[in-house]
Amino acid sequence: MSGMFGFGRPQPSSAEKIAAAEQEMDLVTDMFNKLQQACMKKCVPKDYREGELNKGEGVCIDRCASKFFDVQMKISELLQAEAQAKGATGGGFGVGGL
Amino acid sequence: MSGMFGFGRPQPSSAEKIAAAEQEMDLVTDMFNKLQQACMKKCVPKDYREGELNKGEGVCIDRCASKFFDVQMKISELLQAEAQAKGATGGGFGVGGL
Amino acid sequence: MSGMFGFGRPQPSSAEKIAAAEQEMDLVTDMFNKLQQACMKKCVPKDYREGELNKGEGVCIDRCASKFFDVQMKISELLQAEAQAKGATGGGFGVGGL
Amino acid sequence: DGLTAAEQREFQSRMERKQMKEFMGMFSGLVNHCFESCIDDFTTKSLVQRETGCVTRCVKKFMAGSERIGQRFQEQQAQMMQQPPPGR
Amino acid sequence: DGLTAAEQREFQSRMERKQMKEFMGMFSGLVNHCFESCIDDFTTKSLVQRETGCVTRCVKKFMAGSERIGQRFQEQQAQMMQQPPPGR
Amino acid sequence: DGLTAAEQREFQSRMERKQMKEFMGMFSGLVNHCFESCIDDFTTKSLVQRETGCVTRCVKKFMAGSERIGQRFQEQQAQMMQQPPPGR
Repeated sequence: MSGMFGFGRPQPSSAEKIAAAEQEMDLVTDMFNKLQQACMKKCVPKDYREGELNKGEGVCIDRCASKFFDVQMKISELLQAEAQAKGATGGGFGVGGL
Repeated sequence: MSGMFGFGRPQPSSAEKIAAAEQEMDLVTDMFNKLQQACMKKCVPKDYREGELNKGEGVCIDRCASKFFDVQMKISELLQAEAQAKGATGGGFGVGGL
Repeated sequence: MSGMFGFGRPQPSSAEKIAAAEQEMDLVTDMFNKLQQACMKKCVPKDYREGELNKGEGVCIDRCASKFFDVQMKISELLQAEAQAKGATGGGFGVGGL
Repeated sequence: DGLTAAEQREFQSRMERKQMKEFMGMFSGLVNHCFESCIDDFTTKSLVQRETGCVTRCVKKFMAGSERIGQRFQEQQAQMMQQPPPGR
Repeated sequence: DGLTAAEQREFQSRMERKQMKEFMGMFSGLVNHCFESCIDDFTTKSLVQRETGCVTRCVKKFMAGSERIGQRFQEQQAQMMQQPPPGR
Repeated sequence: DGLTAAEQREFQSRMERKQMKEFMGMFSGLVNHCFESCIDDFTTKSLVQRETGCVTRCVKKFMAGSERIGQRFQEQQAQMMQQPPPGR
């Protein structure tokens, strides 16, 4: 990743900064898609007899999204705890503040 | 990669043309895979008691493909109509003539 | 990117070697994910009443993995045979020794 | 910050490609979902009226759901920005 | 048009990679599908005869279906080229 | 072999990105799977105790299964290295 000449980190190159930003965008997109799929599946019947979201479906989606975030957070904590238990050195992984 | 000297938009660079062509190929591939999966699921039973497509399955696949294209077209029109209703400026989005 | 001066095929460029190595890694990753998903689905009930893999689940996973590899191998052979029957010239395709 | 003009242009063009890719992914997911949900009659080659209606409602409902989920998603992202990550 | 020799070579090599990727995707999808459909007995470590037979037929049928769908797909793509997109 | 220092650096950085991507894929797959399996009650906005417990066990079991499958996978990869591919 760095250390052209083995000494120092020669700035995180802008190509690298771009790559990191892109990866984060990809994770957010992926999560959004998974959330949408999961909550449409849990809350909206597939027979499509009406085109509007009715009130019950809307409320269900709100709660579903909220629980999805909770699960994300919970799993992020579990993975961080496990990484620490394994004695992972350094700042540890775990997806940001997810 | 392009625009070495940073002044002006120096033609849509060939790298960009390549990227656009690749993206179109990706969409076509993706659609083909989705179509295949959907129509195998709708038309071919999963017990695989025979290795040939029988006549009924073949006819089903033809109709299934045809309806898949219709749905693609229909949804493309709906999205374009919605984009126009929202007053999207310019040529609008919507996947080509799909 | 390579072959700056466009004459001759100047060694399979290192960029190409990297790309090939990456593709192989991607296939291995993809296969691992598919295997995991398939065998978790076949061997582990989704109600999660306990957090440990019990003995039966462990044995099931071992056999499931073994059969997954067999299916991989079998399908690889079938595709190679078909490619040869079609008179595909050259070393043929088929995913390596899979 | 710290990007040359050429790099900025490259970055922007990649972001545009990414957005295009996301749009295409959404489109193909929508086609797939509404086809799966609405089409089950293979005695005809063209969509029958019932199917066309179902697809139309499916798209409408999908967009409405998508928008609503998008709002929740943004609220949550904003909230996360304010809180520092736990356990650091 | 307008590509230098080096760019053409780069383009070609990307297309080859993309084809390889598509082939790999097809392969892994096929393995997944036929495994899912044919394997359900985990009392043995190796495939039993019934399973091997099922996998063979699964691959054969998948290829036949794929070819047929490919034909319909090409016809439709060709047709789309002739018609200008609607509403322009 | 045959890579310049700059190319090696580029290669390594791509591998790191790929690993990060794989980790993220695993994370998002895990969230998706455990959410699907454990959450079915939308009368409340926050997780109830039963759901939290289920998610915890789901993650634990997934990791255990993943590790076990990883072992089988590595054994098989090692075995494949020794055998030359069939029919060459």
